[in-house]
Amino acid sequence: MDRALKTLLERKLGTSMEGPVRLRQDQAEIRIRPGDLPQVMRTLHDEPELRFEYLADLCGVDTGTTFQVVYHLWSDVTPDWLRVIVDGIPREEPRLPSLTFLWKGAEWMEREAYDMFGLVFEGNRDLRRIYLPDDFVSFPLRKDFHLADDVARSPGGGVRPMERAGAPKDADETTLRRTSPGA
Amino acid sequence: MSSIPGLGLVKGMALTLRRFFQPPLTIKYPEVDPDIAVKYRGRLQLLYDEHGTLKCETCFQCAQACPIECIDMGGTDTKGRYAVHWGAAETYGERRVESALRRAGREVPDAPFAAFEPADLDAVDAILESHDHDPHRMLSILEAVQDEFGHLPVAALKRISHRTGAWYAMIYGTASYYRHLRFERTVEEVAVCRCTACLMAGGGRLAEAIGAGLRTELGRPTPDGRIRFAWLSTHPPGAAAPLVALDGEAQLEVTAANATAWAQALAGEHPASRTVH
Amino acid sequence: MTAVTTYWNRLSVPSRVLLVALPTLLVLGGLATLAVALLVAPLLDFLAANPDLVRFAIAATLVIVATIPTAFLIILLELKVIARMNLRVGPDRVGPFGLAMSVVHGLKVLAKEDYTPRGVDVPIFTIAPVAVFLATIMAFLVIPFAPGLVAQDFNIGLLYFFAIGGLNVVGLMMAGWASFNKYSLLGALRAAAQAISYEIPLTLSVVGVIILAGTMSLGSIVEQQAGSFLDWNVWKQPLGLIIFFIAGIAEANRTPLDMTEADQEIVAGFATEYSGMRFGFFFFAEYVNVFVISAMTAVLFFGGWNAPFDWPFPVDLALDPGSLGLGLLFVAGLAPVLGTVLLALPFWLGSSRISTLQALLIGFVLFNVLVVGAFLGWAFLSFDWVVGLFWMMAKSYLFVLVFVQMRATFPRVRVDQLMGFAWKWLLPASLLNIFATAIAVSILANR
Amino acid sequence: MSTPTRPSLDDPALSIPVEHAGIFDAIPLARTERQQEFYALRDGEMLLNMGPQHPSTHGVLRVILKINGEQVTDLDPVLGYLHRGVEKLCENADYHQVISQVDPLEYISSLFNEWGAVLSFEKLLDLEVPRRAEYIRVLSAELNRVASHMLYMGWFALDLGGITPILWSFAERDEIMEMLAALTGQKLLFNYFRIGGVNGDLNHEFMSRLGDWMSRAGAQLEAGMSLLNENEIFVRRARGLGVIDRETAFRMCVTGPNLRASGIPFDLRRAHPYSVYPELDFDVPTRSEGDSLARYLLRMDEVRQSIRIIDQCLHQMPDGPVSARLPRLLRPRPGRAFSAVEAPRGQYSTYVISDGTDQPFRMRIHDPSFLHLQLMGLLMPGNLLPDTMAIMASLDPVMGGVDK
Repeated sequence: MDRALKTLLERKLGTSMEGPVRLRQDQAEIRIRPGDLPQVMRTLHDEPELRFEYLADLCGVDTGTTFQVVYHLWSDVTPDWLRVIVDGIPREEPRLPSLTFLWKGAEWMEREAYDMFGLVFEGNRDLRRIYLPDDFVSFPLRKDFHLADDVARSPGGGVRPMERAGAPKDADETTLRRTSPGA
Repeated sequence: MSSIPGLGLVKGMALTLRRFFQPPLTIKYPEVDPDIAVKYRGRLQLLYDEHGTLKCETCFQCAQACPIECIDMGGTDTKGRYAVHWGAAETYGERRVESALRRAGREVPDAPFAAFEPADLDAVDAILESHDHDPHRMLSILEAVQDEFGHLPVAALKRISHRTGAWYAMIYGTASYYRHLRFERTVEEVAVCRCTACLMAGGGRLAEAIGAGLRTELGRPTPDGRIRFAWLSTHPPGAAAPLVALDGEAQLEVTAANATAWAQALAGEHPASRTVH
Repeated sequence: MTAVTTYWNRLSVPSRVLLVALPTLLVLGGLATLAVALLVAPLLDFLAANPDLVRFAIAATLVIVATIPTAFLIILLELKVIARMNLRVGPDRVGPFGLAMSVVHGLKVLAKEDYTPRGVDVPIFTIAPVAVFLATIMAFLVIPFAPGLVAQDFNIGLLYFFAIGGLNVVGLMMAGWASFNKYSLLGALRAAAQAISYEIPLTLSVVGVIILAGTMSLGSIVEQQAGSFLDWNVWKQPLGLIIFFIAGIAEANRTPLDMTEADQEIVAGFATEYSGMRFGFFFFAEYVNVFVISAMTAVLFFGGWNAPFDWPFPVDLALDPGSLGLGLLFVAGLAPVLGTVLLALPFWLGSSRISTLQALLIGFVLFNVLVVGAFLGWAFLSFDWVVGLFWMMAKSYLFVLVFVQMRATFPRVRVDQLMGFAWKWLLPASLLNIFATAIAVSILANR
Repeated sequence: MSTPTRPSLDDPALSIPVEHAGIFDAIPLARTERQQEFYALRDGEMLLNMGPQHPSTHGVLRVILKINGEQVTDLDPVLGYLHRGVEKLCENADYHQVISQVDPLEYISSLFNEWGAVLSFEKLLDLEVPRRAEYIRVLSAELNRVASHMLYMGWFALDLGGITPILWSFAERDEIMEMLAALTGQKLLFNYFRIGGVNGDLNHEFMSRLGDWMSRAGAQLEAGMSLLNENEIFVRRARGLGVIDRETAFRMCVTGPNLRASGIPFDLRRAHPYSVYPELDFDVPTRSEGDSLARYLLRMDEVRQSIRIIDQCLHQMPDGPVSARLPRLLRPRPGRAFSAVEAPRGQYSTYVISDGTDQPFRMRIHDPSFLHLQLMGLLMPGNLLPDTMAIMASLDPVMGGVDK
């Protein structure tokens, strides 16, 4: 835990953050709104006291109600990982700015997040499917996408009640082929 | 890289030439056993206890716990009735039945899979609908399906698995656990008593007449295999003679005169026949 | 009509065959007799008047037949030698020590489906392998294996060799263009570029040899290198040898200069779409080409059929089998039996695990080996051409082994480096070689 | 009797017109800006489809190359032929099962896949791992790193056309794999690390094999390397090929040996230490050139460092248990954990979210090969067709990890 980083972040980012900086083990976590993303990231990347020059990971998360995009950054000023959570991306219109202007390498990671969650990164000039075929219509890592034999995969819980997850009766035709808002 | 051009190439040639005279590292596998570590987990073998009995009691726990569902088991259930499988979800029956053995015209070791008959799946769907597709109510679903078809067709089991999301092998296990659920089509048994009293009262003639009606003889099933024709081993006390039993129930109206007609009716209009599509 | 049909239907199958075949055979036989009577005499006269033609026909046939074991042997060498350099065993299942592997390879390509993909230019696609194979075999024709053992000794043999060598690439271009595949096309274009680039240093590198020999007849070039190994051209033309060998690698499309079929880059180049025996032709041609380049290296720079040193123990085996008279019959009849038994005896006595029959079998095999060895030894001592053939083959296969080892050792050169090397280094070096040789020769001649 | 007739391919109803034969739709519907740019062919350019069944695309990768003669002007990798949806499968498996789910991701060095997963789970559970277990982890993982780098050397040479180094390096690698099989029980997908420790202590068979290998590893590796290191053809081809400079390296999120070959000493074992690496003495080798040759030579240096680490592990190995005591059914408190390990190819990281049940709510797996493959699009244009494979091999992507 690096408390100096906490004060530094509070000083530099100020009101862009939603809620406090959380420290746990070797990770520091901040939450921001989608609109603040480019500005926050630019500060983190360019500020000489911060120097978070290395983007370690970019991934989407489906909380069941909203989407998040989680960035992990590394800098040589702190022993901690910095986790930036872009929270509250609406399910109906999952749009947020792309980070390819800072890290060109984020392009494929954003493509992957689009492929798996349908998150639309505005400014990414190659936002298309990366793993799945182009004519695939659903987004498999969303929580409303169920594997066909989902219940069978939980030996600990025996037969896992499929209804709890709201499984569709005809899982292969209707619900899974949800058209994407972004496509 | 050396200063003399081509020296590196010559060195490389020298190195390969030297390796040419080294003994090769190849292990000539079928002749020479590879040196496999003691702890190696990849052996395909079942363990036997000190009495020479197979230790595996086909509990399927390992197959069920396998995270990538690659364990595929077969064995006999605890009552010795059915060969049971536990394997990768959905693939088992298809692989085993539809493509490999049956299509090759070879003998399928498990009777329930010897024939894959399409069943009227609308009925299954209706049953599932009335049970709300709930895998917890599997037993009553299976019972309803058996009431509908007279037995549990493989196609219906697959449909149930697909619609409820329950693992096919689990459904199979449930079905093979209960004695009253069966995978074969109903087989009825027509039996004639062979106690002295019955034989003296004309049991032999009665058996011949029934045999003619069923187009078979004692001890053999009918040509379509639906009805067995056998001797009854014990005469229940107090029953009439000669005694004819259908599935253990005495058929008092059968006499030597109407036996052939009765048997013909039995063979021709079997209750199971209407469920077969 | 019906009567004939009825009669026909009553016949069994063999009798039907006979009924058709007998009259046909009779008619054909008559015609053949007539043709022989009319045509053979003039034909024989014609052949007797042109013995060269007969000789050429026989030699060409022998050359075509000889390419097959050559290719098989080189493929086997490649499989086994590279395997050993990779610390592997290599093929060891077919035949003793896997020796029949390449033969089985040959049978395999024969048995495979000869597939013509959709969209190819069928005639050219079909002819291309033949063209490549033909060019290779035609180059084979001028190689002098031993004194007198050459299919055709032109006085412009060397020129012919280069001309035919250039024909190879035409076949590759045909294959690549007709295949309707981008990889094939790339391979063909590489083949064309590479062949044009490397033909020039290849040809120029031997100009020095021609200046020294004063002739382009390969037989004469070899004869001029007679004597000990100090008389070989390699001492006079070391640069020429290096250039010739490197350009020869490119000409034979071998690693590290095998741009045309670089499998990590363009799958199999021109041969991508080929299968079965058509692919087999390319395959054969490649290995025969390796042999041709090796043999040419031996001929031009390493004295061809000349022994590196004189045989130190002159043995004169004036063996005249006829002089033995009846004794010959005795030997011919009894020697096999006696030899087999005598050779079997130590095995039979030595090991109780070997049955009598097995011992006899071993004895028989050993006897045969001994007899063949003795015969070859006798031929080696008695005939000049056998000696010549031995040395020629020994030298050629030495270079084949070098080819094989290079394949095991080197990575591939990039295509632009390949072209740059040809034009920037090999060509100036070969020109330098020519000038140096010419100046040296003129100085030495004037002195 | 009429025999059933098979449909003939010459049937015009079934046949494809010749102009389409063998060619599927080469130019798809352009959806993005980048696709429009890529599929706009200028004069003299053509598209060449390389893979998924090409002799040297490292697994099933398809690359659409735009070439002008032999020169590659642009390229578009098409991924997903090996996509198995492991992240989704992990969300449906319990924490112990995840280890075997992630195992086959980057199959060349699968101990690191397990390590990434168990490290994040241990953070989630606030679990203390016994020191002996940590040492065993480091020991086996460094062995795996050596095996992986050996294979890299062979593949690189093979893609440049040399056929011998791959077999020599496989001989080395096989020795290590047999050794690890004695330790873990499997030869490729070890499934050895457990949450809170490892599965089974060091055994005599492993130790004796390791001792054999250590006694001659150094000399043997040097001998095998000399075939390539001094070879003019190899050096000339690899030098100056696919240069990554410092700026690009950071912008493209490059990690691992590929980053260190550009002169940046970023090694997670030092930059963000985990396990017992702070107690071990080793260097982080770097090279300044950033080209393929530097990437190759750097890995050879790393092998030497790994052997050093293995040696130290053997000497400092403490006594004690090899696994923490844990219940069979793990239900970590709701929370998030991120952990990264320095895999042979770079930063292999795992981000896991727990919702309090026995299964991860979200399991993110980040594989370095994925980003290194992306680099190809930057390095390739302007190079020649043969260098496609050379550059790709020098970046060392493993399609099992790329496609997840």
